[in-house]
Amino acid sequence: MIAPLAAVDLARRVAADIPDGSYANLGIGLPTLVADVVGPDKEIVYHSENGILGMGPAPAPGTGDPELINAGKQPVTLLPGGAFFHHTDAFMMMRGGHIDVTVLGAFQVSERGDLANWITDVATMPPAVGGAMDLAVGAQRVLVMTTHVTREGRPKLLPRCSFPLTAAGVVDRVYTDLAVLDVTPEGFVVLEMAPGLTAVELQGLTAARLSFADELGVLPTG
Amino acid sequence: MIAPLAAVDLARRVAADIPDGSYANLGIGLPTLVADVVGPDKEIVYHSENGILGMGPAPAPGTGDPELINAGKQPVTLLPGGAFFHHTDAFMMMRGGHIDVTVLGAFQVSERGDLANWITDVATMPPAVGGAMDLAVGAQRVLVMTTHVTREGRPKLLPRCSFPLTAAGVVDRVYTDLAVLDVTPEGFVVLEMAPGLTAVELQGLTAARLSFADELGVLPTG
Amino acid sequence: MIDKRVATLADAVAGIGDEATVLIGGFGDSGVPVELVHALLDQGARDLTVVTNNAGSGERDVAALIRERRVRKIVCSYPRSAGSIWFEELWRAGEIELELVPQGTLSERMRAAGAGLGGFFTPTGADTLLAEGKEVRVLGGRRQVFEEPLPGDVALVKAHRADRWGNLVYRTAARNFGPTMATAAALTVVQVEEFVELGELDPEAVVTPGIYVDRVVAVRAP
Amino acid sequence: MIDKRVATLADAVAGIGDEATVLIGGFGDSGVPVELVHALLDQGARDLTVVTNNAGSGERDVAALIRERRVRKIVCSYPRSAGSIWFEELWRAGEIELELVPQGTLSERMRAAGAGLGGFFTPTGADTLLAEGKEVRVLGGRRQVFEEPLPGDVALVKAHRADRWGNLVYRTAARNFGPTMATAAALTVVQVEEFVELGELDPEAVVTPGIYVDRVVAVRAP
Repeated sequence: MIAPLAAVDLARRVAADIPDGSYANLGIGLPTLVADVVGPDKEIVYHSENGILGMGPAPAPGTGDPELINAGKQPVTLLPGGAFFHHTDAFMMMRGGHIDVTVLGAFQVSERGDLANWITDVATMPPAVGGAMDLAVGAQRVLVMTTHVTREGRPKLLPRCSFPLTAAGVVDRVYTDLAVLDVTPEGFVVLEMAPGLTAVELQGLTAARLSFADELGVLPTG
Repeated sequence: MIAPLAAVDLARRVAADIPDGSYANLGIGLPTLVADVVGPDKEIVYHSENGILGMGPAPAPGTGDPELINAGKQPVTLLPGGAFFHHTDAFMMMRGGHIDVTVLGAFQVSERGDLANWITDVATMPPAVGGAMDLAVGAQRVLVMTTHVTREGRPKLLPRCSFPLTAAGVVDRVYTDLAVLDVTPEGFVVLEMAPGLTAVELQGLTAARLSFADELGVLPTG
Repeated sequence: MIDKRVATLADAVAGIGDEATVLIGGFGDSGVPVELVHALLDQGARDLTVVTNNAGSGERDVAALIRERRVRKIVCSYPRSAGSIWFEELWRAGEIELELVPQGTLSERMRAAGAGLGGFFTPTGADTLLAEGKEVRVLGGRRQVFEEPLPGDVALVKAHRADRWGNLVYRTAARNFGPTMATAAALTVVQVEEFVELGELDPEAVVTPGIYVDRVVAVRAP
Repeated sequence: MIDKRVATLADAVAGIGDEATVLIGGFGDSGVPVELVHALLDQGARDLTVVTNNAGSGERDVAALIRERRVRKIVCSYPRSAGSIWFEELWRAGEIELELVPQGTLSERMRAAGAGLGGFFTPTGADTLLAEGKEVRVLGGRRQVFEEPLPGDVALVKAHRADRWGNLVYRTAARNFGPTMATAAALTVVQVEEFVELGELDPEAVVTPGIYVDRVVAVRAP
């Protein structure tokens, strides 16, 4: 029986790969969990595309500045050492390769590292991209954090993305609730799998052809 | 007998054409005289390409900040309301058309408004351009302040410049020690002349063909 | 004498014409010049092109402009958010044109207008739907898209404090697009929470120098 | 734990390699990181490409680097000034290469590197010697020159104060090229007059956020 990782366990696994001293931008949704589980031994400077470095956690209810929000439009705080700057400067950090690592959600990732995370239905919903393309193209390291398959059970890791791309060839590593995979010139290489999962089972839930590292790790839970 | 204007009179004449409330950049050399003769009835904000708006006069001897200098590397002060910014932002003001008026020196000006004011001898001296091209191209109004002829008596106002250009077709008006001339699609049009000078004499000192305004003014002196 | 302060919101938006391109600051509900937008609504200009990050929410500011059929076209990165019902309704009805631009490119295009550039190449958007019809060139080993400057006829910006020269400081993440939009418009109109005397703002900490500002109106914080 | 402070000038310039491209701040004698340049002189790297506005003066800083035959090429806007004798001597002897760039283009090219752009078009320099061999295109009705980004391996910058995250503030016109160069180099090394505690710098007034800074050394004002 397949036991996918809980979101918090997945967040912990991602957090373990973010080095102390990193400048990081966490995408909206699932990736924001990562900040909550980074240990106190690491000092990580969080960037927000609306002009913040050194972003801290949400303020206590009823306190805080209503205009001090993150990219997801949620209230946040500023840590000592933080700074404010304007939008063009904020995106200069992203586009100029100054953000060490970003963690993004995804609809689809291809074995070439193509990322699709901004739109699925071009016809009936107005498209909206925000800073997704800037971040995917500009960050030094692009980590994707996602469920391994869609709610309907369809694979998200594909030979090619069928949804419109956010950026081509940018994803470095994918963290799903079933596995950790590197994107390499030879396609996806599985580094770790959820406890109890077999290679055959994982391949069965993945449209792209998988390779497996010689020493396969087990994704930690609980 | 031809009596060229004194530099201070020329500066006064230029100053009279700079409207109250202007953002102005004065080139190195002769043009800096203009700031000294602007009347107290006008508030003009001086820009310096090394990152200053609201530049004030030189500090009293022995006072001032040695790093607070103007584009000519002379010590200056900052007026209340002034601001500091970095070089790229300073040139954004120049190149983006935000400087209302600049006053520049010139080696040569052509009847098409081409300006040559950065280099005369390409072979034996290392070339140096500074911000001359940025300013000539970017300022809303480019005023040239110069002697009418060179020290050797050669014309500076020409059908075409023989020295390397700073920028093509940018000069709006030329103030010399003999005349004020507009650059128009039909070439130089003389608006004012020094007292006692005749049109024939002025044309004799000018290589470009001159037109004359219907109501010719007299350049004020003293 | 320079005094950019105007007495009323109506004075602040006077003269904005039909078919104007209006840059409107703000990211979500942070830094939106709400009162200026409502003044523009009262003022009556129509067939506007609005450049702003989001398409408004609920019934106020940009959403109200859209609801009143005053916006012919919107240029933005993220029109779809909780409560952007008016935009979605008109978009579905084909009554509003949408130009979707990656957020960093949106900001950089306005900066290019402010800096007098003819355009730039960026990797953001290459190989995506948003680069369709655009020139793509390989530069520095990456596929890059040519993007044009995006100037405004008018910018509506919210800042925190201003002096009579129009120098501005902002507050926290409300800064966002304001400083860039101020550089990119022919007429920059700013609402601030309070006026201060000339010289009260720290010249090292002025964010938008007054050269970019045309009119400032005080609107008390609600 | 992030701590970018280093103890000595030697630590600050450690590891700079032969043939490095070194961006050096300063305009005239304002904002020059004199002690860092002398540390680089002691450190020994050679065949350098130096990007800096002026070519040094007298026997110190950039002039000393040139005198010691450590600079293969200089990229600048204004190499010729009173006292730039070493540059002029080597230039005449053909022992140093000069790439002359208009000052605003120099700064904008470094910003483009920092912002991850592939290049930009500017009217500055069109129809002049400095556009020879460059692509020219008519954009917005003006002839514009294509300019490439100008990145550095190292930037040497002088600022006023820093905290352990590397956040910087500058003093008056000494700011000049520092903030832009800090964004454009792989390794940014800063000398400051004093360190302050994290949180002491006003987050609204930080000029260079620490994300751009790698090493900071304190050098007392002389």
